[in-house]
This record gives sequence, structure tokens and C-alpha cells, in this order.
Amino acid sequence: MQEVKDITIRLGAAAGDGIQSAGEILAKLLSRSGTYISTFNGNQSAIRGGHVWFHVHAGTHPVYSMGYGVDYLLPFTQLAYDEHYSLVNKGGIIIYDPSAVTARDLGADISQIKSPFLATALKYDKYPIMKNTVAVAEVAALIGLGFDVVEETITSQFAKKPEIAKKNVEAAKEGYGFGVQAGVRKALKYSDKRLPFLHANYTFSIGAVAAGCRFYAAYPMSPASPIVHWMTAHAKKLGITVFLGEDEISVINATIGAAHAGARAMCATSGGGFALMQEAVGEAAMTETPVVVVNVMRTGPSTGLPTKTSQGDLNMMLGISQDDFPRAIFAPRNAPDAYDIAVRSFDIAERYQMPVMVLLDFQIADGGYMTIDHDFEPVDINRGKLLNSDGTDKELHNGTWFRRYQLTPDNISPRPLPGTPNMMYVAKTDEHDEWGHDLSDVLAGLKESVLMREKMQEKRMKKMEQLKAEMKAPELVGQTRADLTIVSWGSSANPVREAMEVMNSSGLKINALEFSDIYPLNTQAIVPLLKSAERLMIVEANYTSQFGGLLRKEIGIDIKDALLKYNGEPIYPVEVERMVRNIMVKEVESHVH
Amino acid sequence: MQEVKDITIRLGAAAGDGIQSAGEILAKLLSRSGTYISTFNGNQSAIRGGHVWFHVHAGTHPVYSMGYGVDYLLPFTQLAYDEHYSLVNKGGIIIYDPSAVTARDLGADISQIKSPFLATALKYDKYPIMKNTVAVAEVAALIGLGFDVVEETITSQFAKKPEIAKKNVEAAKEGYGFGVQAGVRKALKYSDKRLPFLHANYTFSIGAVAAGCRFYAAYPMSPASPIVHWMTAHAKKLGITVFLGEDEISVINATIGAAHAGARAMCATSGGGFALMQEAVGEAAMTETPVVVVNVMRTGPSTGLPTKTSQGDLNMMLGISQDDFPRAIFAPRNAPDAYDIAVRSFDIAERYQMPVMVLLDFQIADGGYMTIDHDFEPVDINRGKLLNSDGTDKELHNGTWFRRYQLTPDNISPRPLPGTPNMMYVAKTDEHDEWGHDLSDVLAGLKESVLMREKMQEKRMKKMEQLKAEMKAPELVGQTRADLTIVSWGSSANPVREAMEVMNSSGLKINALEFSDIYPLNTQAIVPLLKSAERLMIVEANYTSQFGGLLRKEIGIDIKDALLKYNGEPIYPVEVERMVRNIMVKEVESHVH
Amino acid sequence: MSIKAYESDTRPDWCPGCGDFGVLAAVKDALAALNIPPHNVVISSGIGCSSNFPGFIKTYGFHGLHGRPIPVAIGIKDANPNLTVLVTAGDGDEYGIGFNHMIHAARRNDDIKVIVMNNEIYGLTTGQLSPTSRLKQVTKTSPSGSIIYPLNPLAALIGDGATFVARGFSGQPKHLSMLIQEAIKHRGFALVDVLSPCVTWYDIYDEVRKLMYKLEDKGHNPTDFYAAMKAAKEEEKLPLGIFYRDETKPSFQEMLKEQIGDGRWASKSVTPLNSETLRELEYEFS
Amino acid sequence: MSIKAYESDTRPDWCPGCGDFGVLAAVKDALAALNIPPHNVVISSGIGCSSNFPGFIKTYGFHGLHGRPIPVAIGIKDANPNLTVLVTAGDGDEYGIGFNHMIHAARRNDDIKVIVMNNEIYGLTTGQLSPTSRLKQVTKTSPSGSIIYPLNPLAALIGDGATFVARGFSGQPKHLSMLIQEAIKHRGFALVDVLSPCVTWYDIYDEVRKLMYKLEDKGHNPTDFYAAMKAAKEEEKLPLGIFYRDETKPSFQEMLKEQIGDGRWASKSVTPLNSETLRELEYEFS
Ligand SMILES: Cc1ncc(C[n+]2csc(CCOP(=O)(O)OP(=O)(O)O)c2C)c(N)n1
Ligand SMILES: Cc1ncc(C[n+]2csc(CCOP(=O)(O)OP(=O)(O)O)c2C)c(N)n1
Ligand code: SF4
Ligand code: SF4
Ligand SMILES: [Mg+2]
Ligand SMILES: [Mg+2]
Repeated sequence: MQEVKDITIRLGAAAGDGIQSAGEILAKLLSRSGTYISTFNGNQSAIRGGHVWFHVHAGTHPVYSMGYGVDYLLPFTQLAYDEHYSLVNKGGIIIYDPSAVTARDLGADISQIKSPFLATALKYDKYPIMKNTVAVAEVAALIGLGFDVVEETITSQFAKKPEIAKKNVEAAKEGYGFGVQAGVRKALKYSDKRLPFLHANYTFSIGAVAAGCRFYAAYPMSPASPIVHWMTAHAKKLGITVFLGEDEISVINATIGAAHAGARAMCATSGGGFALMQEAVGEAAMTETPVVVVNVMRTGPSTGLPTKTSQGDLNMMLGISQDDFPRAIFAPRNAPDAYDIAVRSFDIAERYQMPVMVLLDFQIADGGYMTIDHDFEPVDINRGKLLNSDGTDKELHNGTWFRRYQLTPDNISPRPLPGTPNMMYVAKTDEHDEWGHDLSDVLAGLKESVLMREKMQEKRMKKMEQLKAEMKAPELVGQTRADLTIVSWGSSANPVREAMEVMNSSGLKINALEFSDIYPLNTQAIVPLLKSAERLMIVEANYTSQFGGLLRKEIGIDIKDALLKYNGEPIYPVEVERMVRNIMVKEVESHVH
Repeated sequence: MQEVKDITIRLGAAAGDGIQSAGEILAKLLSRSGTYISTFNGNQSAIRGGHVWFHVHAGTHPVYSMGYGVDYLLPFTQLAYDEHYSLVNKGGIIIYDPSAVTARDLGADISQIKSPFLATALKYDKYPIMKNTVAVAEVAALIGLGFDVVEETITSQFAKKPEIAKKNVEAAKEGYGFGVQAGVRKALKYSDKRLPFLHANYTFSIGAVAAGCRFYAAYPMSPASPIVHWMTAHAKKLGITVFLGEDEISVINATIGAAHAGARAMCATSGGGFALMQEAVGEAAMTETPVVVVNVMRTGPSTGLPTKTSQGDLNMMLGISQDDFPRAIFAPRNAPDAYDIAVRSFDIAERYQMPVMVLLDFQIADGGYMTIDHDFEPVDINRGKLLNSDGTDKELHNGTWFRRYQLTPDNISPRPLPGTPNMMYVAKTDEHDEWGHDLSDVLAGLKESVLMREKMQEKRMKKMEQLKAEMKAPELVGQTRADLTIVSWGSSANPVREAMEVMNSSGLKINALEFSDIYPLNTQAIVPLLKSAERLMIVEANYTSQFGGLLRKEIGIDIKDALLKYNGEPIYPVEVERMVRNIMVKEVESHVH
Repeated sequence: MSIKAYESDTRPDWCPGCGDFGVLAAVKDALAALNIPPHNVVISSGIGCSSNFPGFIKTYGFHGLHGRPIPVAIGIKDANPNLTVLVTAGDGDEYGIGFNHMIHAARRNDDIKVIVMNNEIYGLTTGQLSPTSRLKQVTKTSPSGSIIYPLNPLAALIGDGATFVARGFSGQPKHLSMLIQEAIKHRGFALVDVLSPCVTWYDIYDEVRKLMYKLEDKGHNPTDFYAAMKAAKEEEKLPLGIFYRDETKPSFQEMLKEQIGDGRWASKSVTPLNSETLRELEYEFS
Repeated sequence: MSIKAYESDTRPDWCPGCGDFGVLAAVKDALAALNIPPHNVVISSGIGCSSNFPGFIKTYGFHGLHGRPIPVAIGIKDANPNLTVLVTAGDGDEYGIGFNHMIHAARRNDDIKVIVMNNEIYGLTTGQLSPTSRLKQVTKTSPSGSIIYPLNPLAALIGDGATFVARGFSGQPKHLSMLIQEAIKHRGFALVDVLSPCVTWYDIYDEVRKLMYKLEDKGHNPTDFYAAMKAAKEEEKLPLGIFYRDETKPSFQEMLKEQIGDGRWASKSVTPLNSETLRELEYEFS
């Protein structure tokens, strides 16, 4: 037995074979044994058939991404074997059922264990589904977990069906036996600490409700659907109103309506649905209604690859809807980050009375769990200039209307809620004066209206300057001085972090700047960080380096070395490493010649 | 009488008073007298009441914009007087009816002529509408036009109602008499050449049909509506199929459908409608369907000022829809330009099989006519790789399907039309292989599919590199070497040109770079032009200098001196001049100290 | 409540004679009759002449996007069901670009009241075909006469399962006020289609006056689905009144209340979660 | 024409037992029976399990956006009316996000044939409420039972003025083929709603089998509007067949042909203008 710091396990089968829940059981086993995990779900836009896989990376320290290669491969189909065997690390193990899979000769560096998953499963049930249980239990033994945690996890998994639980435990026992027989291989140090694991769709949802959001609107779209599933599942308990719209346009407009009425309101979708929401984002900005809109990115353009990952929607968020208006854009790096950003999003939306956009992606949201190693803290709620009682301030009334769009030194106006006596106002998408009168109408083009329009556009846009100052600089991870600084944003931070740790432990000097506050960029804080870097590289999951483009545009820094992945697969740490070594070698070469 | 090179005339009244048609008659008078015109329509988003105005700039040489100040002001209401008198040039004239307007003391530099428009009109009709005729005829006399052209124009205007024509001619005669009495003031040199004048919505429409477009889809939206009015008015004669959709989403999808079936197809809208179309622009790019989509910009954000002008939608066009995909963006500078760009748009859309986006704006489209001083030429149509017969090429068939998305050296694939035997294919918004099979489905994530996805994204995106090379560099207007180069794009070119001519004739050395090919930028051609400039300034009608941002991002050039107008009013040459003089003075100052 | 309580400082910008004036008067009259304080009313509208309605009446308002006032209204009502939520918009807004929202709000029986100022034309954009424009109608987008059949929104809505469908005429503001009052009192979604002529682009005053009659005068039974459908399909004459009314179906908000509990409306419960609940939610996945 | 002529090389990715297989068989059968060559057919679809339809059958196809196959189909038909244009999509696609397009295509009487695979659920997105899901139905978005009334698309469409409305069952592909053939032969817009059960997320096979009957067996007269409406509103039993049919109204494309003239279809007339016409157009404004 070899005690290691992290291991990777991958299961592969056809859709409908239960591979995802097998993977989740594995993740639970490890999480209930004190280790940190990060998972990935290689699924397809089909309900049955095809090929899907599930990847678990577990470590004794926090792990963020896929790790390096595969230590344990469980291919349930020939296709799974053929697709993944080449990723198995030296010293790695493939466990397979010869009734389903014919192995190749992979040399001595890789062990291949034959186990009769199917036959064993069929001993306990007429359906083959329990072969997953057998296999997972075998892996549990191989990675040195005790059977007690296997039994406990399976029992709790089928808590509502004790008959089935029992059968599964028995099948597991046999599978575990196969593992024991083969002997424990790579193993981690385990404990009885039990760590929760979630993906960013869930942590963002929890963060939202933690921050007072009780209105959620959605139209299902992968990979954002888990949010609506979570919200509806918790609606009764937490008192969440869920609006299931007929399309994304109704979804965001209802969100705006709810926010107008005083709720903290949010909606989520993926790129195509977001494209439909754009007109209304401008509406929110113009009416100064605080809403939080989440876009969980997948591979595009257009329908693209609905179950694959990408960071290709940044340009869309930057260009949303017609003409200039204020907005904030965040991109949480991973599940723990998403909780904090959810909380901040609602405060910023309300304090600045503007739409806040959040970019998640398949990789960290629907596609991958990550261990959360701290308890979520209750939060304070800052609703900004929301007024709760009816005003008596003369300056704010003209007899009929409340001065909803008052020009103020900080460019933010007092906001009353419908239902409050004496504070009536009309929220306007037409350009308007301080009282909400149209400037588009019989006043349009008159000198005073032209001036007022100018002031209103300035009022709205200047909110950005203030906001800018409170947007966070990227987190600097790793040593302060390094030979290479890798810039990442949102989910691309994770593989970079893992690769960096590995590379630094092999003697390189690399650090990373991880952006999660995307727009407006806090230029003052960022410029020194970027300018002082010895050399820069950027990693993102799109074709044109959209974030690189934003940095060029806003900061004037052009990062030429870019790892751009756009095939829908997650970025692997090894790809980051390869690119870095490539750059470093060139560097050295150019110093030599 | 003073013979000048250009004059400006402005009429002001309430909506519904017929000021626009009075302005158009004036424009016709001048156009039928061999002069060049450029007009502007200061209207409102209300059907009656309020205040609207109409501005005519006429010259013996081509005029592009508003000119300088107002030479002749005709205020029909007190509000019109109060709003516009301060713009009247020294030596200018205000002609007004004292029954409606009380004049101020404006000193000796400005003549104010009292004329009984209303009383005269009421002599010939019980409605007051003919006061416009009286006034226009008076101006005609004041600018030295003969009565024959007035009579001819009015007669042709009411050709279908000879009774009314006659009354108007009589009223005009009286008005003309008032002018003769007052004496001709500033006048141009006239001829009997008759020049057509159109706005960019019309010239773009004519260009589209000239290039073979016979399918037009629309949902009305100011300031794009004149296109659908033109198309429906000419549908019978020219054989145009017009789809009047229930919303902008159906409009663009029908356009895509028509293009798929082989039509040259186009649709147009304004920013808010375009926001709704975005998802489908990605659809067009992914299915490689050639469509032309026009966005006639107005002041935003959101509903904003529907009848006012802006260049605020560039960022939206750059960021349309999810993930990276190819697109071309053009911004014609004015009406003559729009014809040429319409023609190029359809060719580029079909040759590259991608969506082409065109940005017009209120100022040059709905809002202002301009003289066209050349006959539109018939065009050649290049449909690129469109196949017209059924193929026999084995390489292009797999027995079932046509290889619609074939990977080719130039990244463009052969395109057959539905209805052709043996060439069946399915256009796909899901990622697909060369034969149009889904890669999102049971093939997703398999090694080969991942590779194929990569190639498909590259195929699409690399079309941009080729296209880049044929995008035009900005037109350099003025002398080659100058102390200051003014960058403009689309409609902002017009006031810059006028200001430049005036400034250069007063001894400054200024030239202009006018962009109409916006994206992708032909970097190779542009960089030397920008880099060799002594000093740069940019002029555009939005808050954040969106085009400046694009230049920073794509070319790395940051133009700090920017005239940004975002109040909805057109950019005046005098504003350009003011900014230039400001810069130049600072320049001189900094040289001195 | 006096009508004065709803008086705005903003003069409507409608053309003299526009039908929408009558609708404005009727809405004020209805609210006053029902004694609903102005601050408890929110009026959501789209874009169009008719959609300029909020601001001409002193209540809360949301003057949003073309075609989207219904979802905005639903969001408001879901978040705070104590408010009376009206939608006031045009035929283009509601039967064209926004009709799907109405169809689905009607089937959900969302407790909002939609008043459509139907002038059979796009007024604000200067007179193009609307979904209710007639075959052969000459407009700016049908210069040789329309070749598009008109939508019958009432029949479609009744078929769809709407629980309250009525039609009024802007020239009869008292009758219209009655219809609006019944709509507000109704349990759930209500559509009040109002023939509100556009004197500038398509004046149908005379025609309406000639053809109209009141359903209630003919003994119409609004709980009879087929009678309602027949009235909606009538082509020779123009029935006004309540076509269909079903008070047996709970509204969406009633059912929502049952689900999340009374008082837990989203607008009232902007409160943080405590650590215990947070821990529970976090550890659901472990 | 033999059914083989429509055979694709792509095996449907539907779950074994999915209703959509029956629809695929029926469409092929109908096209073969009517002798329409595969290259003259274009099938437009949206996004959903059902929308994967094109590609499983060898005809031209456009697999577009969720909810938008109808406008794409109209564009195709307008540009080239010689093509037979079908829409194949799901209940989410067509009755939810895309229903407004259907309503307006129906009223325009656009000559396209819409086949909706109605499984009362969102299949591809793993089982959420669809517009035709029932009250109390438990789905991923209604874990404690739906509180949203279902849409009755047939009644809504009949009310709206659709000229052909039918319902079939994927378990009866021959009968379904007959309905599709009639739809294709119909003069204008046709909706064929097909109960096409989702065996994975919401299996209604047994229920349909138990409740169904054929309208034609009961002497139903599809030209009778009220009989059609009654059938569409039936709740106890499940009628299949042609609910409503009106062959008296010309389709939009027939009227278009009258307007622009035959043969001047947009797909056939991609031709430049000559200088004379250009000059004329240019000088209209002068
Ligand atoms: C997305 C979008 N598309 C188009 C428009 C342009 N538009 C404004 S009002 C209107 C139609 C108004 O007609 P209707 O709703 O019947 O109102 P009316 O003016 O007749 O009262 C249109 C098409 C818009 N504002 N937004
Ligand atoms: C704009 C947009 N919103 C949401 C989705 C996600 N989506 C894909 S298929 C689907 C629903 C499918 O349901 P249905 O149309 O009934 O088809 P089925 O799978 O049941 O056959 C949804 C919501 C999408 N692709 N695009
Ligand atoms: S244009 Fe028509 S609808 Fe609009 S305000 Fe005037 S009369 Fe009313
Ligand atoms: S999930 Fe349902 S609808 Fe989709 S293929 Fe499977 S059975 Fe058919
Ligand atoms: Mg209208
Ligand atoms: Mg479905």
C-alpha cells in the first residue's frame, strides 16, 4: 500500500446506467472519510445510451480540479475502456468486468483487475444496476476505506427503501471482498470528519436565500436547471416563491416585477436563455431595479454542446442590450466562492439599484462537486437606499409623485416600495426626469430635457465609478514574486491552482491571479498587480480569449501567452503545466541564444 | 443679396402640425434646384402636440450634416421660437407669425420678419394647415428660388388632389410675395439639375433589393420602420415577400428560414428588438446561414428616447449571444454609403455563410435625408459556394446525407438548397460533424467528437481571418499629413467632415479617418493609418466611447481625446470644431511651457 | 374614495379624441368605486400610446418593455399579493408580441387584471398592422390591404381556460368601469378587452357605435362556456360585457399561499437565514 | 414512394419505448403514402428529445432553437412554397416558449404542418413541468405537486381560428399517419397534437390507451366549430382524430402569390435590378 496525497477515480458507462449516482456514492464515501473532493460529470445531451463518465479527485488537502490522470479506472463498457485507458497513470489500476470489456495489453505499469460486477449484481437482483454498487465497493477497498463507511453510505442512500438497501449492502460486501483480495493500492489518510460537498449552483442558491432572496424565477435550461430544482425542493421549507415562466423573457420580467415590489429576486439560465433576457437587463438598469441574473455557461455557440463546459459568454455579458448602462459582473471560481458572491450580489444590486450578472459554468455548477470546508455564515443584509416608511421629506414630493430618480451626490436615489402611502412613482424604461416623467414624449428634444437626459445617463453610468472601487482585486495565490503569473477568471482558476502547486513543488516559481470580480474592473488595484508581474499567461475556456480582450480594453495589457480551450472538455492541470513548461523553455532558449 | 455656399433653414412647431412635410417640401425645392441637401428631423415619441422641428442644410457642394447654426428660422409656436432663436447665425433671419409668436429683442444682427401665415392660410381653407405652405413659399423667396419651382413642387406634391394643389399654390403665391417684399437674403447658386435625396433606411433597402434580396421580415420599431414601409410599398412591383412577424424573434427566425430555403433575406429593427434577436444570430452563425440584420440605433438604454439618435449599440453587436462565433459588422456613414454596404452585405453573408450585422442610426436613417449625387449602379451577385444542381461528387455524399459542413481549406462549405435531389442535410444549432450529425448527443465527449468540435469551432472562427483581409480600411478624408486626425465611424463621420472642411479652410491641418467596416477590423490596413497620425481624436455618439474601446482591444491604440455625445441630439460640426480648437490650444500651450 | 385621489400632474399625451381617455376615466372610476387606495395599486404597462397610461393616474406604476407588462405584473403580485395589480396596454403589446404571456397567465389564473386598449392598429409607431387589424385593412404595412387574418383574442383566451373575459368600449366609460370592477373582484386572471379607437390612424368609433350591444341585455349567461364562445365568435354585431366568468378555480396566488404559507411573501421576508438552517442546507450534500 | 426512401443513417437517440418512435414511423408512412420525394420536404424543429427528429429521417431539415421552429418553417415556406414544410417538436417547445408563434401562424393560416410530440413533460432537460403537465403532477420542478393549471392547446388554437386541428397517439402510427396525411393535404396551417409518452419521466401509455377513442367512430363533424370545441374540452375521455377542419380559407401563401405573382418566390428571384428600375426607385424621392 502506498499512502498518497491525492487520488483520482473515473467511472465510465452509458447514460441511464446509473454512473452518476455511483459516482456520487463514491464522492460521499470519501467525504465521509475526511478527504477533500472535486468531481466532474462527463455527460451527454441524451437521456439513455451513449457514453458518460464520472471523475472523482480526492485529497488530504483541498483539491480544486481534476487532478493528474486517472489512478483508478472503472470502465463498465468497452467504449468506456477505449476512451479512457490512455489516461491511466503509471501505477494505476483498471478494474473491469470481462463479461463487458475486453482489455488491451497496457504493459506492466498498469494493473488490470478482472471482477465479475454483473454476475455478482444479478445474484441479488434481476436488474443489472447493482453492478455499480459492486464496483464502487471494490474501489473502496482498493483505496483503503473501511467497509463500515461503505455500508453506512449505502444504507443512508436507500434510507427510504430498506429492502433495496439490504440487497445493495450484500452486493457491496462481495465487491469489497474483491478489492480486499486484490490488496489496497494507492490510499489516502482518512479520518471520521464528514465534509459536505456541493456544486456552485447549490452554493449560489444557498447564498441567495441566506441573503434574503425569496423569489426565484426560471425556465429550465442545462446546466442551470439544478438551481430551479433546489429552489422548488426547498420552497415549502424556506418559503420561496418560484415562478416557472413560459420562457426566459417572462422569467426575467417577473424577477424585475418582484424586485420592484420589494423582494430580493433572482433568476438563472444558460447562454441561449440569457440571450433572450437581454432586453430586460437594460430595463432593470433603466428603471434602477435591483435584480440578480445568473448565466450558467455551456459550450456554444447556439445550442452547441448543452452538457459541456465553456467560458464563452463574457462578451455577451459585457455587451448586453442596447446603449450604455451600468451592470456588475461576477464569476465565482468554484462552489465555496459562489456562496460569498451570491451574498455580495444581492447587496450590490440593491445598494446600486442595478442588475448584477453572475457567470457560472458547467464545470463548477452542474458538472462538478467540490468540498466546502467551512460552515456558511449568516449574513447581514444591506438594502441601500430602500425606504420603508412613507416619506414626509418635502424635497422628495411634488404633490403627486415621489422623486424616485432624484439626482444625488452619490448618484443613487431613494427607493420606496409599492404599497407605501404617499410615495407613488412610475418606474420608467423611457428616459425620464427625477419624478419619472417621460422625456421621450412631448418634452423630448427641448433644451431642458436634453440636459436632464444627459444628467440621467451620467447618474446611471457614474454608479459604475463608485462600484469599481469596491470590486475586489484578483486573489494572488502562491508566492508574491514569481517568474510567471497565470491569470485566470471564474472556473479556470481551479486547474491553474492545482497545476501551480505541482509545478512549484517541482521547483518552478509560479503564482496566479484569480479574478472573480469581472466588471467593472477595479483598475487601480489591478494595474499594479499585472504590471509588476515578471511574465503573464492567461487561461480561459473560449476561442478568442474574451477576458484577455477585456484586460486589453480596460487596462491596456495584452497577454500573449494564452491557454484557450474550446472543445467543451474541462481544462486539466496537466494542460496548464504543459503550456507553462513550453513558455519557460522558450524563455530559457531565448536567453541562451 | 448675398450669394453663399450653404444655408441652413429650420422649422419648428407641434407634432401633428405638418412640419415634417413642410420640411420635405423645402428639401424638394432645393433638390430640384440643383443644390445638395442634408436634413434632420427633430421629432418626438408622441403623435400630436409637444414640439418638433425640421432642419435643412443646403449647399452648392455636397453637405453631410447640420451645417453651422441657423440662417432662416421659422418658428410656428412660441416654444419653437424660444427653443431655437439662440441658434440663429449673425445675419440670420427669423420669419414668424405674430399671431402665434412674440419675438424677443435679438439685436441688430438678426432680422425678424413678421408674416401673417395663419391669416393667409385661412383665406384658402378652414383648417390652418396651409400656413406651412405660406411660410415655406416665403422662405423660398428669401433664399432666391423662383416661384416656378415652388408651384411645380406643390403641384406634384398634391398630384392626386388637384383641388388642394390649387389652393396651396394660391396660398404659396401670397407667401412668396411676402418674401419678395422682404428681399432676397442669403442665397445659393441654383440650377435646374434635380438631385434625389433619401435617407439611409431607403438607400439600404434599395441596395438590398438591387442585390437580389426579395425576402424582408419586420416588426415595426422606430427608427427602423421606414424600411418595412418601403418594402411593403414596393412589394407588388418588385416581387418582395414581406413577413410581418408577431415579434422580433419570429422575424429573425423567418429570415433565417427564408435564407435556408435560398432567398437573400434580411430583417431590421432597433436596439430593443435586436436584443430579442440575439439568440437567433448565434443560430445563423452555427447553421452557417447567410442573413443580413440591420439595427437602426436610437437613444437608450432600454426604451430610452425612441426618436432620438445614438451610436450606443456597438458593444451589443460585438457581444451578441453566447460563445464565440463569426459575424461581420458594418456601419454606413450616410445614405449613399448605405447602398454600397447593402450590396456588399449580401455578398459577404453568402460567401462566408454567416450573419452580417449593419448599424444605422436615427440621424442618417429615419432622421435625415441626404442628396445622392450619382445613379445607383446595377450590381453583380456572388453567391459563394451555393450549389444549384444536385451533386454527384462522391466525396460530398455518405449515401444518406450531403456533407454540408465539410472542412475545407478556406473553411467554407458547399451549400445546397432544399428541394434539390440527393443533397439532403440538416442544418444544426447543436455542434455537429461534417455531415450534420449531432456531437452533443450520444457522441458528446468521445475523443473523436471532441476533436471534431475543435475543428468545427476553428472552421467557423477562421472565416473571420479571411474576411478581415477584405474589410475596408477607413476612408482617409482630407490631406494625407495633418496635425490632427479625427476618427469617426458610421454617422459621426458627417459632422466631422463638415467641421474639418471649415477648419481647414481657416488654416488648420486636420484630416479624418472614417470607419464604415467595423468588425472584424482589417488590422493590417488600419494600424499604419492610426500609428502614423500626428495626434488622434475620436467622435462618437455614446457615453463610453464604444468604438474607441474596440480600437483599444483590437489594435492597442487608446484615443484619449474623445467627443462623446449621448443626449440624443445629433452631433453638430460646431461641437467638433470646439473640441478640436480646445485640443489644439492645449497642444500649443504645452509646447509653449 | 374620490376620483380626485388618482389625479396625476401629467396631462395625457394622447391625440384629442383618442379612445384611451375613456379608459383612463373608467379605471379611475372603478378604483374609486372599490375604494382601493392609490398606493395599493400598481399598474404595469408596455410600450405604445396606450401603455403611456401609468403616470396619467396617481398610483404606483411600472412602464416597462413592449409586450412584457404581464410577467412584470405577475412578479409584483407574487411578491406582494396585497397589491391590486393591473396591466394596461395595447393590442400590439398584448395580442401580438406579448400574447404568450397572457395565454400562460390566464391558464395559471394569475391574479392580475389585464386591460387591453384595442384599437386594431399600432398607434405609437404611426399606424401599422396589429394582430387585430382586419383582412384588407390598409395600413402603413399593408398598403394594398392586409392579407393576414385577424386574431380573435377573446375566443383564444376562452378556449385557453381563462376565467374572466370581458369586452368594453372606451366610449362607454361607466359600463367599462363596471367591467373593470368585476375584473378586480374576480378570483384570478381577468382580461378586459376595450375597443378604444385611434382617431389618427384607424378610427372605428362609428362602426363600434353602430354594431355594439350589451350581452347583459340579451340574457347572456357568462358561466356558460359555449355561450361565451359564441359571443366571442360573433361577427355581425359587437357584443360588450362579460363574456365568460368562472369563480370556481382558485388563483395561482391562492395556491401559492397554501404552499409557502401566508405572510411569507417574497417582499415581506427579505431576512437572513440563521446558522442552523444554513448548516442543514449545507450538509444535505455530504 | 417507399418508406425506405426516408431512411436515415442515424439511429434515434430516444429511450427504448419512447413515444417519438411511433411518430417517426407515422411521418415516414404519411410522406410515402403521399408520394412526396424526400428532397421536397423540409422538417424544422426546436430543442428537446422530440426535436431531434430531423436527421432521423432523410429529408432536408433545420434543427434550430428551442421554441422557434415555426417561424423558421414559415420563412422556408414563404421563400419556396413548392416545399412541404413540417414542424416536429415537443410540448415545451411549441405550447410553452413557442406557443405565440403557433397562435399567429394559425391565424395567418400559414401553410405549414405542425406535429407536436406532447408528452406533458420536458424530456430532454430531465423531467420538469411542461405547459401540458397536470395540476398536482409531481416533477422536478413541482416536487410537492404542480399548482399550475395545464394549457389546453387544442381549445386555444380552435378558438384562435386555426383551420386544422387534430390529435393522434404515437401508439397508433397508422391512424397518426392518416392524420398527418390529411394535415399535409389541408389548405394552410395544421396542428397535429400527438400524445407521445415519455417512458422515462412521465409514462402515460396506460392512461392514453384506457381513455382514448376515435372521433370518426362517433360521427364527429370536423367542420362544426362547437363540436370541435366540445371535443377539445373533453376531460373524461381522450378523443383522437380530426377535431376541426376548415377548407374554405385561403392560406397565407395563396394570398401572397396573388400579391407578388406566381413564380416570384424569394428563393427563385435572387436577381439584380436593372438600371432603369434603380433610377426609378432612386428618383422617387426628389
Ligand atoms: C421590442 C420592441 N419592439 C418594437 C417596439 C416598437 N413599438 C413601440 S409601441 C409598438 C406598438 C404599439 O401598438 P399597441 O400596443 O397596439 O399600442 P397603441 O400605440 O396602439 O396604443 C411598437 C411595435 C418596441 N418598443 N420594442
Ligand atoms: C432558450 C432555451 N431555453 C431553454 C432551453 C432548454 N431546453 C431544451 S429542451 C427543453 C424542453 C424540452 O421539452 P419539450 O419541448 O416538451 O421536448 P421533449 O424533450 O419533452 O420531447 C428545454 C427547456 C433551451 N435549449 N433554449
Ligand atoms: S395615435 Fe391613435 S392611439 Fe395614439 S394617442 Fe393618437 S389616437 Fe390615440
Ligand atoms: S426522456 Fe422521455 S421523451 Fe426523451 S427520449 Fe426518453 S422517453 Fe423519450
Ligand atoms: Mg394598438
Ligand atoms: Mg415534452
